[in-house]
Amino acid sequence: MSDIIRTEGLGKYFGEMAAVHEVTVGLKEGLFTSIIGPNGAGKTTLINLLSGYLLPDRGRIFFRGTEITRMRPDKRVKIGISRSFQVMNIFPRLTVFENILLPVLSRLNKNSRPLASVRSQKEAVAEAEKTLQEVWLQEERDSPAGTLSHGDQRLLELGIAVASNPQLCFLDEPSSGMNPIERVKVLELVKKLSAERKTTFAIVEHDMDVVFSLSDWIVVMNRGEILAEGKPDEIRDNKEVRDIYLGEEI
Amino acid sequence: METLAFQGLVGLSVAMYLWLLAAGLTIVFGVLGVLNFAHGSLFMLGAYFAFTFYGLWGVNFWLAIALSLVSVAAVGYLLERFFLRHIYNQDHAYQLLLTFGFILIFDDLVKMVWGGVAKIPPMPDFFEGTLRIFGRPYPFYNLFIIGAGLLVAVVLWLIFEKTWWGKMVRASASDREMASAIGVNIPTIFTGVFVFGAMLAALGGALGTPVRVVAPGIGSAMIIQAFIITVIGGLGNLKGAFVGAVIVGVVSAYGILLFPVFELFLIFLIMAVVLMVKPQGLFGS
Amino acid sequence: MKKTLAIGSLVVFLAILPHFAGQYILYMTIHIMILSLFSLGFNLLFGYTGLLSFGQAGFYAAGAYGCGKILLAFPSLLAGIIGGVAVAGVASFLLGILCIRHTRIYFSMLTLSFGMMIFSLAWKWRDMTGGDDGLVGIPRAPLEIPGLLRLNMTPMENYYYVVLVFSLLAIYLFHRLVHSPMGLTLQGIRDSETRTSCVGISVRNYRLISFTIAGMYAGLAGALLPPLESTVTPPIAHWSHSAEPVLATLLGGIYTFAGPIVGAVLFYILKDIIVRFTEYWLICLGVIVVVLVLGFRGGVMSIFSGKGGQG
Amino acid sequence: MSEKKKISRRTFLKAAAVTGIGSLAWGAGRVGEAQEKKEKTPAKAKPAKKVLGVDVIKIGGQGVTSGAHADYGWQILAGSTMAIEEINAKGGILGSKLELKFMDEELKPAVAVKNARYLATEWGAHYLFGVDSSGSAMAVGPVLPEIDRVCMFCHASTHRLTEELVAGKGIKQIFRIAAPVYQESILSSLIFKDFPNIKRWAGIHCDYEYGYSTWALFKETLKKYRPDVEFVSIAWAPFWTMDFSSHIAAVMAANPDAIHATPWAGEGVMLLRQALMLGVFDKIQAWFQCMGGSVDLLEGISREVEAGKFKNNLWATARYIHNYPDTPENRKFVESFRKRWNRLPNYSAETSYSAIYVFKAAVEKVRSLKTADLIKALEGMDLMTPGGKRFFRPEDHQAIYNVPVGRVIKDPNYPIPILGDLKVFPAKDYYRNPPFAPIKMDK
Repeated sequence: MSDIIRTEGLGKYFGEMAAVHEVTVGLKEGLFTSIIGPNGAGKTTLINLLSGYLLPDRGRIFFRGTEITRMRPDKRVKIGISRSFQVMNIFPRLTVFENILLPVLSRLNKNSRPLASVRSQKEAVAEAEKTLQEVWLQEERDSPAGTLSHGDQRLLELGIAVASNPQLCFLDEPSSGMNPIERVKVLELVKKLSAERKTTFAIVEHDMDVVFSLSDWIVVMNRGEILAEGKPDEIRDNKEVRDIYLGEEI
Repeated sequence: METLAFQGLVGLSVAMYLWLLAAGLTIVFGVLGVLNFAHGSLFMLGAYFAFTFYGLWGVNFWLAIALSLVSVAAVGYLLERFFLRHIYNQDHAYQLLLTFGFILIFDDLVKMVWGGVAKIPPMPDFFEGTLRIFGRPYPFYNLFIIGAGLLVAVVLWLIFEKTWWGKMVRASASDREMASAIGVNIPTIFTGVFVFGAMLAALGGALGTPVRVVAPGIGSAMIIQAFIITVIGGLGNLKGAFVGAVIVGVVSAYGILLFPVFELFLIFLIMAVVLMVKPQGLFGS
Repeated sequence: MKKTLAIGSLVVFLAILPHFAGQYILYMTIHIMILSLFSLGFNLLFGYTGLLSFGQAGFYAAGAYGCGKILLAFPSLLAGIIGGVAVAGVASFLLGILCIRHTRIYFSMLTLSFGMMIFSLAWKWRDMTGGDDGLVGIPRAPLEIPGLLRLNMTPMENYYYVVLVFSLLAIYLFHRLVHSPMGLTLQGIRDSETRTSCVGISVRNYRLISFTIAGMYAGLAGALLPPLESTVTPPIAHWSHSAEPVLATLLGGIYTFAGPIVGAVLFYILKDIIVRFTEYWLICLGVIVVVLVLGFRGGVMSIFSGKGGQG
Repeated sequence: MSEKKKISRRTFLKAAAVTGIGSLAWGAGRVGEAQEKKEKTPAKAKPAKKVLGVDVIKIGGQGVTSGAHADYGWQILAGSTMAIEEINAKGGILGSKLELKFMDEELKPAVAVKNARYLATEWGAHYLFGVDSSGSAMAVGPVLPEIDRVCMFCHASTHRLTEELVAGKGIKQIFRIAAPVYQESILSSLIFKDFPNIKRWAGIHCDYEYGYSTWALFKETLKKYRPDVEFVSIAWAPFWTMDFSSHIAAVMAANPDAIHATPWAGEGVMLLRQALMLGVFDKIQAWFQCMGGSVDLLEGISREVEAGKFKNNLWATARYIHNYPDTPENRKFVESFRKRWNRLPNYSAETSYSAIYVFKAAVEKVRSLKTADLIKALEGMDLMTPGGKRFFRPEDHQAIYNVPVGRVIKDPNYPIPILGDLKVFPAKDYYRNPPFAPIKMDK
C-alpha cells in the first residue's frame, strides 16, 4: 500500500516554539487515519502544512510522489487535497446549498463563468444536491449558513470539504463541540463517506474511544514530533503513548 | 546647505501640528479600532474654541487653550457616548461613514456659529520676534510649536508606559476579552481614550490659531494627511505617527523647495509605497 | 413575477419620460443613472467581494478624461464612451495588481492613495488635462456607426436615450454577473478568504477580476459625463467624489442587488432638494448619514425586504 | 423697511437657512410692494408690465457659500440682494418685480453647471450671474447656449473665459463685469517697472490656473519693460494650504527684492501673517498681494497694518475697492451697503450689485427678456456703476473699467485698512486686446 502523502523532515517554527519539528511521516492510501496527541502537539499545524494553508520552514512534502512543498492551497485542492477547519470556517452569508455548490463549481472549473446563471450549471447543481443529502442538510438547503445550529455548521464544514471530491481529505476536529451521540454519528458518516467516495481521510480527534474504534491507522504527535504510528492495537500497547496520555484510559 | 537645513526646520514646525492631529487619530484607532474621519473636525473645533476664548473674549492665551481642550473633550465625550459606541462591532465602512457624516455636520455648525469669514486672532506678544538660525530669521512661535510637539510626545510615552491607566489602555488595545476578564472596564476606557484623542486634536488646532487660519473645513482638509501619516507609521502606533508626521511635514517642505510641481503627488506616493512594501507601516508589528 | 412587473413598468416610465419631463428632470435623471452605474461597480467590490475602495473616483475620472480626450480629437460618441471604459479598464487592471494584495483598511488606504494620485495627475499634467480648468468644450458628438446609423445628440433627450440604453445594458450584465458562478465565487471570497482558497479558488485572481470590472463600471459612468457637461475637471477624481458611491450604496443597502441604484436615486434627489432650500445642506446630509448608519444599517432596501440577501 | 435694514448678516443667514434664499428675495419683493403703495407707482408702469409679459423677473445667482471661501459667495449674495431690494422698492424693471434664487457652487465645476441648469431650465431664471471659481466659470460658459441664458460673471477671473470662450469660440452668452487677471498681473507689472531697485522677483502663487496665468502674464509683461529683472523663485500653494511657512522659506532662500502673491481669502491673510513672522518684511522692498484689496483680507490683517508691521511695503489691488472712485454713485453704494449689512463691500459685492443694474439697463433698453436681445443690448453698453464707468467690449464681452493699485494703509475714516497712495492706470492700457495670442505658461 503506497503513501498518498509523505513528508521529509518537515518543520514549522513560531519564534522559539517548534510547532512541527523534523516530521517525516507518510499516510497510507485508503486507510482511515487519525492524528492524535495532547493539546499543542502540532496536529493542526501539520494539517495546515499539508493542506498548504501554512508554508513549512524546513523539509519537503510529496503527494503521490510529486513534490508540493510550496504549492498554493487552491492548487492542492485541484490535485485532490482538501480540508476542513477546527474553528468554524464556512460562508455565513451564502445559503447552505451555495456553500456546497462553490467547491463543486471550482472542481468542475466552472466558477470563472461571468454570465451563465448558477442554476444552468446542471452537472454541478446535481452533484451539490447529492452531497447535501450525504451530509443530511437537504432541509436546510436555502437558509443562510450563518443561521445554522452548531452541529449543522459542523456538518456543512464537512460537506464543503468533501464537495470538492478529494482523494485526500483532512478533517480538523470535525466533531468538536458536539455531544457524544452526535460525535459518533458524524464520525460514522465520515467513515461511510470514505468508503463510498474512495477518499482517504485523515482526522484530528480527541475522543479516544471513537478514534480507536474507527481508525485503520493512528499517528501520535507530541511536542511537534511524531511519537509513534501504527494500527490501533499497536498504539494502544505503546508505552510512550500511554505515558503522555497518563491517566487517560486507552 | 544652510538653505536645506532651514527648510527642514520650517517643515519640522509644520510637522508638529500634523503630529498632534495624527497622535489622537492613531491612539483611537489602536484602542477602539475606529478610524475616526471626524478627527479633523475636532482639530477644527479646538481652533474655533481657542479663537473664541482668546481672540474674541480676550482670555489669557494659555487659559484659552486649556478651555478649548475642555470644550472639545466634552464634544468628544458626547460623540463617543451617544454615537460611536453603537458601532464598535460594525464593519469599519460604517464607522468611516458615521464619522464622515459628522465632518459634514461640524463644518456647517461652525459656519452657523462663527460665520464664513476666516478668523485669525492676534499673536501673543511674548511670542513676537525671531531667532537667527542658519543665518535667517526663525520665528519664536515655530520653536515653541516644535517644543510643544516634542513635549507631548514625551508625555504620551510616559502615560502609556508608566501609568496604570496607560497599562489598562494598552491591555484593552491588545486584547479586549483578556482585559475585561482581568477586570478592566472596557466602555470607560474607550470613552476615556476617545476623549483623550479629541483633546490632542484640539491642542493641535488651538496652538495653530495665532498663526494659521480658522475657517470651516480646515479639519476635513487635514484629515487625509493625518490618515497618510498614521498609515505610514503603522495604524495604532504612536512612535510611527510621530515619525510619519515628521516625514510628511519635512518631505513636503522640501518638495515645495526642490520640485514644487509634484508636491501633492509625493505624499500619496510615499503612502502607497509604504503600504505595498510594509502594509503594517514602518513601525507596525 | 411582481418584481418583473415593477421593473418592466419602471423601464417603460424611463422610456417615455422625455415626453412629459422638462430639460432639468432629464439632466438629473442622466446624472442619477451615471451615479447608479458608479455605485453598482463600487458595490461589486464592496458588497460582493468585501473590499471597500476609496479610489473609485480615480477610475471614474480615467473614463471621463479618456472619453473627453477622444471626443475632442475625433467626434464619435461610441468611440468616446468605449474608449473611456477601456482607459479605465486598463488603469484599474494595472493598479488592481498592486491593490488586491491587501484587504480591509489597508486596501481602502491604498486605493485612496492611488485615487488621489490620479487626482493630482489630472490637476498637474496640464498639457494633457487642462489643469483645474479641465477639458473644456467637449462636443456632444453624434452617435455614429459608419454606413449604419447617425443620430444627432444635440437635443438632450437624444443623449438621454443613449445613457438609458447603456445603463440598462450595464445593469442587466451586472445582474447576470452577480448571479453567475463567478458572482458566487466573489461572494465566497467576501465571506471567507481562507475557506475560498481551500476549496480550490485563486482568491487574488478573482479579486483582480472584480477590481477591474468595478473600475470599468466607474469608467463607464465617467465616460457618460463629458458629452453631457461638455467639461471634465479634476474634482471628479477627488476622494470626496469616491465617497458618493459609498454613501449611495450604504443608503440603499450593501447586500441587495438594487441597493446601490435605489441609493443613487435617493442621494441625488435628497441633495438636489436640500440645496434648493438652504445653504446649510451639508448639515442636513450629515444628519441623514448619521441616522442611516445608526438606524437602518441594512440600507433602505432592508426596510422593504427584511432579509439582507443578495437580491 | 427700517427693521429690514437692521437685519444683521447672521440673522439674515439664519433666515436663509430656514426659509431658503429664494424666499428672502420674495420678502424683498414684498418690501418693494409696500414701498410701491407709498409712493404710488408711475402710471406707465402698469402697461409696461405687458412689455415683458411677466409679473416676476427671475434672477439666478451662485457663489461659494460653504467652506473656507464662504464669505465670497456671501458678498455676491449681499450685493445682488441689495440691488434687487432697491430696484423692487422703485417698482422693479418696467413694472416687473425681481426675484432672486442663490445657490452654492462649492468651487466645484460640476455643481456650478448643475446649478446653472436648475436655475435656467427648472426654476425659470431669465438672467444668471455670480460664480466664484475660474474652473466653474469655464464649465458653465459652454452650457449657456444650450440653456439659452446670459450669465454675468462677477468674480471668476481667468482670461480664458473671455479670450477663448467668447472671442475664440464665440459663446456670446458669456459676459464678465469683474476685472480679469490682467488686473493682478499686467497692471502690477506696469506699476513695478518703475521701481529700479527691485530686480529680483519671487512668486508665491495658487497652485491652479489662476496662479499660473497671473505669474506668467506678470513675468511676460514686466520682462518687456525691464529686461534686467530676474524671477528668482516660485512656490505653488494648492487649495487648503494650512501653513505657508514652507512656501515662504523656500522663496526667501533666493533673497528676492519683492514678492508677487495670489493666495486669496483666509489663505491670503495667513500667508501675510506668516510672512511677517518669518521676518520677510525686514528684507524685501515690496510685496504685491494681488487681491489684497478684498475686504475680508483687509479685515484679517487690520492689526498688523495699524502696527505698521508691513513697513508700508504691502501693495494690493482688487476688482473694485470701496474707496475708489470718489463718485456719488460709489459713496451712496458703500454707505447703503454698510447700513444694510454693517460691513464694507468687497469687490464681488460691487460686481454683483452692478450686475443687477446692468441687467436692468439692458432690459429697459430692448424692453425684452430674450437672450438674443439682451446680448445685443449688453454688447458695447457703457454704464455708470459704483466701480466707475464700465464698458462692455463687444469682441470679448469683458467689462472695461479702472481699478487702481495701492499701498495697504490705515485710514481713520474706515474701521479696516484701505488702499492708499493709489496708482490709477486707464484700463485699456493694461487689458489685453483682441485678437488674443495665447499666454505661454512655463511652470
